[in-house]
Amino acid sequence: PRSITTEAVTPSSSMKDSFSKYAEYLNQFNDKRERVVKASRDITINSKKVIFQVHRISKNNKDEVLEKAEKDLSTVKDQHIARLVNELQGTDFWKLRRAYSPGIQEYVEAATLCKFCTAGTLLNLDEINAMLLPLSDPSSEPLQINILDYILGLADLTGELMRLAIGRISDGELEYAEKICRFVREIYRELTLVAPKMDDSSDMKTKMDVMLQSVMKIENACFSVHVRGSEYIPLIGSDDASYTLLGVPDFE
Amino acid sequence: PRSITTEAVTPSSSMKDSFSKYAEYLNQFNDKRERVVKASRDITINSKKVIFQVHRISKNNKDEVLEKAEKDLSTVKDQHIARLVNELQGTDFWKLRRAYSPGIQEYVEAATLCKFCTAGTLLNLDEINAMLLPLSDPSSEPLQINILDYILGLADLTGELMRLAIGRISDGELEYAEKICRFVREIYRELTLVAPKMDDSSDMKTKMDVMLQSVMKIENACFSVHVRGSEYIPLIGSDDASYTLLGVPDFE
Amino acid sequence: AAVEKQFDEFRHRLEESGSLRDRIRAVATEIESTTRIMHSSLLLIHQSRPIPEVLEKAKTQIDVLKQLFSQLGEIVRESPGQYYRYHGDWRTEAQQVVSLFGFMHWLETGDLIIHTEVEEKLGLNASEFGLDVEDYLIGICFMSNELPRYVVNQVTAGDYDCPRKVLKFLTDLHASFRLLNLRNDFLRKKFDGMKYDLRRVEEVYYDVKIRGLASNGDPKGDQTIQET
Amino acid sequence: AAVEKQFDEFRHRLEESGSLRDRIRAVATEIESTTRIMHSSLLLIHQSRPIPEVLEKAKTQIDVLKQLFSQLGEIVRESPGQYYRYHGDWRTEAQQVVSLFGFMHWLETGDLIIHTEVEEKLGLNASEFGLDVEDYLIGICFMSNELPRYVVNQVTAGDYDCPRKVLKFLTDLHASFRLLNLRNDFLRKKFDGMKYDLRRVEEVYYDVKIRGLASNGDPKGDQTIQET
Amino acid sequence: AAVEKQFDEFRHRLEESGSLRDRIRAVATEIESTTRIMHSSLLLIHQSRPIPEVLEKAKTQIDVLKQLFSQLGEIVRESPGQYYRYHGDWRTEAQQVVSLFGFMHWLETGDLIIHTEVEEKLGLNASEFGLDVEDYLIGICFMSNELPRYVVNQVTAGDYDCPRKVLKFLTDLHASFRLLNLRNDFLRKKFDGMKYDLRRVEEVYYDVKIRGLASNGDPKGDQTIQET
Amino acid sequence: AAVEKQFDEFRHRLEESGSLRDRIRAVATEIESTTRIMHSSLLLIHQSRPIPEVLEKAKTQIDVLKQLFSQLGEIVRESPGQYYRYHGDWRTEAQQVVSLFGFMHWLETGDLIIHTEVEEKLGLNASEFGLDVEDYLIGICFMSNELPRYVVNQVTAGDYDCPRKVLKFLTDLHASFRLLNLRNDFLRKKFDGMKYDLRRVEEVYYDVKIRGLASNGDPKGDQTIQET
Amino acid sequence: AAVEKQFDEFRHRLEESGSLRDRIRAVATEIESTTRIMHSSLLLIHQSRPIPEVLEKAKTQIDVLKQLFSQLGEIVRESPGQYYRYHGDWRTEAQQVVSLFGFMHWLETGDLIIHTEVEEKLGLNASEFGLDVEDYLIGICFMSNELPRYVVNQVTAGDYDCPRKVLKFLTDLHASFRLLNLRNDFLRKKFDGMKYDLRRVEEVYYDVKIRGLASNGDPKGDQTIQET
Amino acid sequence: AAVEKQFDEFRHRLEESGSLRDRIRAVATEIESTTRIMHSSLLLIHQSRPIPEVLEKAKTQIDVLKQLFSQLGEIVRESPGQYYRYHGDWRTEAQQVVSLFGFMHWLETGDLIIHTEVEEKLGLNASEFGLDVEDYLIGICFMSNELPRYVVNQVTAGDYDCPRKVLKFLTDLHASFRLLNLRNDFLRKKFDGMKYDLRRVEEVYYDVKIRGLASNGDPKGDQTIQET
Ligand SMILES: [Mn+2]
Ligand SMILES: [Mn+2]
Repeated sequence: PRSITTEAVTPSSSMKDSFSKYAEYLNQFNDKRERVVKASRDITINSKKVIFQVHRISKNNKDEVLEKAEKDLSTVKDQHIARLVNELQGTDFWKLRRAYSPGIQEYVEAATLCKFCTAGTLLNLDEINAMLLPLSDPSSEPLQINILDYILGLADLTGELMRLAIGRISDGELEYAEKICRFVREIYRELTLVAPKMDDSSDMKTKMDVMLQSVMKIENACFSVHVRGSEYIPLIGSDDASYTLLGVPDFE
Repeated sequence: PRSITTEAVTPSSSMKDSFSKYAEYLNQFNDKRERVVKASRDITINSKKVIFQVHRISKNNKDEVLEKAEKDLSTVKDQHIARLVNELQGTDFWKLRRAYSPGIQEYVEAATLCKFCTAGTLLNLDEINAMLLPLSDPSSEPLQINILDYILGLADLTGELMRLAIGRISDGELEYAEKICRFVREIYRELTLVAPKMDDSSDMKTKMDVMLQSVMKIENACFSVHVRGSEYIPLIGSDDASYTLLGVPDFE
Repeated sequence: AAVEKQFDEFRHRLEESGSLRDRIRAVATEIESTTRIMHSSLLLIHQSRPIPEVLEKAKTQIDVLKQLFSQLGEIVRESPGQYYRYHGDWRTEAQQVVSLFGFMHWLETGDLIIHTEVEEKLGLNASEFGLDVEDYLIGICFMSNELPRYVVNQVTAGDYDCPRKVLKFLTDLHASFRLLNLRNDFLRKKFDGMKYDLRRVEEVYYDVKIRGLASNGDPKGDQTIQET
Repeated sequence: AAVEKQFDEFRHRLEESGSLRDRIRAVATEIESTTRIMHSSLLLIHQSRPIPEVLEKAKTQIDVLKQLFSQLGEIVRESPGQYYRYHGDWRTEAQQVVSLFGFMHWLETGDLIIHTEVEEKLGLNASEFGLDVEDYLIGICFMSNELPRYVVNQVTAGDYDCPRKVLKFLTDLHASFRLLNLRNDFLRKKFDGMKYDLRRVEEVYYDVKIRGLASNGDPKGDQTIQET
Repeated sequence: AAVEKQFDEFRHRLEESGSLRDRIRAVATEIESTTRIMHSSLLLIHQSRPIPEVLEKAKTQIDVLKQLFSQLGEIVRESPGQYYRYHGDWRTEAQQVVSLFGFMHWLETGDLIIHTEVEEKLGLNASEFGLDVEDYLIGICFMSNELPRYVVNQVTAGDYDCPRKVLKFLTDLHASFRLLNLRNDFLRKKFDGMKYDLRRVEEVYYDVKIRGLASNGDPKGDQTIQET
Repeated sequence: AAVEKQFDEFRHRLEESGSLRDRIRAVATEIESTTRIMHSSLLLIHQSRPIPEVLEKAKTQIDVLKQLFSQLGEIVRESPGQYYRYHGDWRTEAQQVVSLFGFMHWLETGDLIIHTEVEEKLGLNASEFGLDVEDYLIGICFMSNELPRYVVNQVTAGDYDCPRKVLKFLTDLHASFRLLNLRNDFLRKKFDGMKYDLRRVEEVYYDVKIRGLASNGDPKGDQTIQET
Repeated sequence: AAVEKQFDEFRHRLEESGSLRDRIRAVATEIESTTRIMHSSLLLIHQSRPIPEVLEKAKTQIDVLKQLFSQLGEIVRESPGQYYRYHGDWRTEAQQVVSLFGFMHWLETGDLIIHTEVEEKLGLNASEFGLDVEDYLIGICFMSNELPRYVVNQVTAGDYDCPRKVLKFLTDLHASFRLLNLRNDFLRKKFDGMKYDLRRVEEVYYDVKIRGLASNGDPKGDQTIQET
Repeated sequence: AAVEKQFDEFRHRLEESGSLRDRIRAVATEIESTTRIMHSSLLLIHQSRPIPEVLEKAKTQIDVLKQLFSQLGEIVRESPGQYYRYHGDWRTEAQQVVSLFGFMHWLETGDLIIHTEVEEKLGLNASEFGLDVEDYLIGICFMSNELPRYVVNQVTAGDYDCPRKVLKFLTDLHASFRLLNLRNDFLRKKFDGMKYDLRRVEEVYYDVKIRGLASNGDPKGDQTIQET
């Protein structure tokens, strides 16, 4: 019996040629995306471990704890970020940004936290990027963390600094906490002007709200130590003027 | 100067011992979860490729297309599901279910689709699970796909069958489409009684709605072919009774 | 002060990229408005105006588009390696361009416009500022959505050979798409829609066929589409 | 028919697991209600009732809980290898039990109850039906939340030695938790809360100290908590 | 003591109403599960099984439902004047029952089941424990949603007279609903949805009619819809 | 005192605007209910009742609407220059009125009702209390949504000339809308929907044409759409 | 005709219950506005105005409320046995009334207002139109939320005996609530919140005590909370 | 032709209002960016920089804002009587301006900025282009949200008199707002939030007072809040 429909189930060869090119392109690209996602997950999980290591500091073990954290951090860089760099070699970094952005943000969070604890300063984007340079093949354009991921990581940093500040107050390191407070306030203030200019500012808006909460938590903790400390002198009348509530003469 | 706070930054040794055990447990467990997630992603992406391969069938290339699909499917099993089995060896399969469930569901979708196309029947859970048995070390409990993941995969299968049916009608294989229609209707009907009993039935409720949409899309397509075909005889008055609209005498 | 300096620089750079984006959006809006005019001209095809006349009118916009894409390319090249950062701001418009060019090309030649042909018509250079492959494919799906309507209106106007030609073309196109492993949900959804276009064209072809209206009853192996 | 048979079996199995879940929920509800009674008894500690009296009353519920967990274990064991399938249905209750046992244990001994001790008290057997480690840890965080309130009320009632003891304990506990690499967001959030408990207890300790009310001004190296 | 006494009484009353609600939910769950079985049987209608056979199977559940509603009524009557306090706990199920009974009744008689007929079939007594009017109306809307699918499948199976009958029925039903002044609530939304059912059935009737498949075979000038 | 005085005044003003809004909402609700009745009458057109009869019934509501809009205008004029402050409270209703008037006008004359004609029928005065242009356009889009249904039902009832007329009207209307530069808003979305109405009417015209049912009976070479 | 008759009746009944609900909402709005005025007067307590003066002003609204509840009762009684059908429309307001009456009663007498006392003050008759027990309990929880603020402000104003009294009251209230078996619902959530009120009051009492500000001036060994 | 003419005119009018809106949005964006700079300067107040220095820096933006609002006014006046048509496009920005001006005014004078003062500072003229009352009120609520943080940081920096002053201000402000009859809208929600600001400031004042840190140094019997 006849059939009405066309029998041409195989497309014309020129069309087929074009489409096998498209198909190959899509296959390779999707595979690469998968590898990038996996590298990003590894960067995230190992950066989180570095952050936890930092939270293990107390008054008397700073050096050893931070030394280990820095070591772990460079392992993250050398092992996992290196993998990412390798994958992205030669592609437009922006095309796969959504696939690796979470890992990079967490790495920024860990790296800036370490730096603040060791040096008391903000690790600049240029400094981080300089550290990444050796990972790239000199012949192709090196992977550089973009402003957006750096800022998003920084926004999360303030949450970790809040935890650090509460811990430091418990350990009697009030000045350390106040230093964190000033630092976080400064970051917050700077970001108020930068946040609305981000590519996707709605995410950042939420992060700004959370950041303000963190700032206020530190401020409230400092307030509380302050008013409580005020009772010391009138009641005890000690002549030991350095006897503040949770004095930390050994900080720095 | 004295400090009021305790200096005991190191916990008492017995407490520390317990907690290092907890810490080790959590570290190992989280690492395992990461590896399971990655295996699951690989299973997903490769099962999706199998599904696309199946959609490449047309009236004249069924055997070769399906042969390749089946081959690819067993590669998914031997390479990626085997990895999963290896990771899960000896752990409670339910503990990490959320980490591997997406991959398993996609695999079920691919496997049942292949089976329907080759044999016209539903691949049973027991049959799939029997195929997985050789992957497990005989000494430990073998990984078996649970009912829930099987049913969730089956629910997605109906979407693929809908695509297949529309394609078959285009290719003139009306009977094939009607066969799919009956098959999908049966699955839908069976699932109406099963769905509300699922562990998390809210997810399933959405899938049931989508499934009904798929059933109706096939029914509408069959309806449309039917009413259009009805015009043939009165107008042409041909004596060739087998000359139906999109007759597919060569199907089966 | 170091902190302040860094953030000053950030603000500066973000403002720069913000203004870049504004300029991109401005060009994209013009592209959009040009494609609307082009589409408007092409719509007359559904009222059975002669193809050459319709195409001629639509083609007057090609140079405008070429010009706009050249502007777009220049803007994007100011920020090297960041094509995909701003991609989302013009991709819908690019897909629409592909769809229209594809339809016009098909009307003229009966063939599918290929990726590099679109780039060429727009004066794009793949190594610097090219057309994304997925955008090309999505645009082709949009083009396919226009075909059933075209066929219906052509038959209404008495052109009974049209369904056969469109059916041949769409069958080939559909088969080609099946070679792809799609991941992107949007593209996959668009491709699913192509199945329905194909079905609709088949139905029209059938309607014409059973009434003996088709000029040539045998659709097999016919390669005469290009002859038109 | 094969399909039908399979689905019949599915329905059967799902009904089974559904009814299993119902039975688990029923036991969990009883556990919840027993822990409420226990908690209610323990609350009297905030009104400065003598510890032995309070504990005695609370302890009467331990056997009830043991009994209920034994029922739970039996039900769960009916479905081997699926502990974690139903885990979500009783974990909140288990955490609450850990919290209460931990508090009672601390009141009695000054020490942290450890994971296996909780299992023992509940008659659990880790190899068959044990206590999940995360549940244990979350329960311990809940316990920590009770301590500031306890300290405040004890000082109000004139027990000025309490802040020192609690501070020592909580400092140790906090240091121990820092050894963990937490991933689970809920547990991490709970652990963050422990920091605030610690701070509050410090504040009370400070209040007592500067007023010369603490029995022993020197908190260093004190291991006398157990002596109470 | 007055306070204590009061709280004793409260506990008592809350437990009572809590357990009442539990019992209602238990019966409602059974109703739900029975309607599912019924629905599942009715689904066979789409596979062109003979109506009597399909109905017979579905009808076996009517007695079960009657029994369950009698239980429900008894429970609710324990708490006189509080029908609407617990109404929310079974209304979805009641609407589903109406929908199914309505569909079966229509299959059998071609007529709309009326409110009192549903009550009768369920053994309800409006003065004591009746069927809420809104629930009846919502259930009828649900029934309407089933009709387009039924029509499509009937035509595919060769029953070309079905669209006309359904269209007549749905047009009347829609007109009846329009007489109501509906508030902007759930019922209104459901009723607005009925418009789409009507439109779909009109389209199917159109498809059949234009091809001369409708029973009178003559696509021209047929006015028989109005004549019925 | 300045503060106190300020807040006194604020209270006064807020109460005033609150009550104004309440009154507007009350009138809008009545408009809504009147348009429902009108719509209900017009629906009979789908059952092939004679146009004059249907229109006559619907027209009885025009005076009611005029009266209500006059009330609305008076209320709004109490607060000069604040038309757009309260606009959101009645615009949906105004759009519905446009849609119905437009449909009736088309049934009567075959032409599009124009903006000033609607204002006139409602007794509105553009300089004081007019009809917003966007509301007019949205209402026209709603009217277009009714046309495919009308065509389908007319053909079913044997009026084979209807599709050609509606297609001509809708093609022109669509072309007119294309002249507007619409922003990406609600109106644009509604207009995009009009494309589907047009396509559906083309399909019905095709169905009629290919079966030789169109008035001139000849499916070949008919160019009569353009000739009109 | 049976169908038509049925729908006529439905329309009638739905209109009736719709208008009933409107009237209930209107009264509830007035209740809400009266409780706002009452609350506003009571707020002065936080600025240390003398209790009698504050209460006197607030009490002027009691009669208004009584009047409104009497209206409410009349409306609801029009539709016997349907108290709970409309209950959701006024329950938030009723809870607010309980909260305010409870606070006033406590300020005056130091005791908890009991359920029947609220009914009495509102002129309600439990057998006809009473106060729902859950609403009473939720209202009491709202009242408890006000107490920490009251204590803080009283201490600031120099009333150091207040924390002890409030703590006693709240401890008792909390213990009473613990006797109830609450379901996992809104009331349970509100009750869980009461714990925080209690904790805050304990903290204030602690602050006062440790500084020797409590009336008996002696921070040591004071057991007077229990003695009261 | 009437239709064509009509659509020509529509295109014209829609383009006009579209471009007006674009220009308004452009100015609003600049206002937003200016208020950000202002806000950023004001944030230094939390780091205990001297008030005059902080204010001076912030004030440099006032003229910029005045200038921008003058532009805004000019644009809006082009379209008389349509203030509220475009109001939504700049109201968030206006609220933010009110909030900042209110905070600065309070820092300078201790008083609430009143509505006309804001208009004056912005060079607005109520009769032509004024500040909407609701925007003013919402802005004041935003300002209130800043106060608790300010008080906490001032106390930390050693200014113990600040809580008393802020509490006085906020209590008065809250009382003023209570006089308004707010609808259940955005403003009402913002106002409800003010209660939490008030409560937090009360707590800070309490903390300072109970430790004898308040200016008069005497924690007992101080009634000076009321005396002001
Ligand atoms: Mn983090
Ligand atoms: Mn799928």
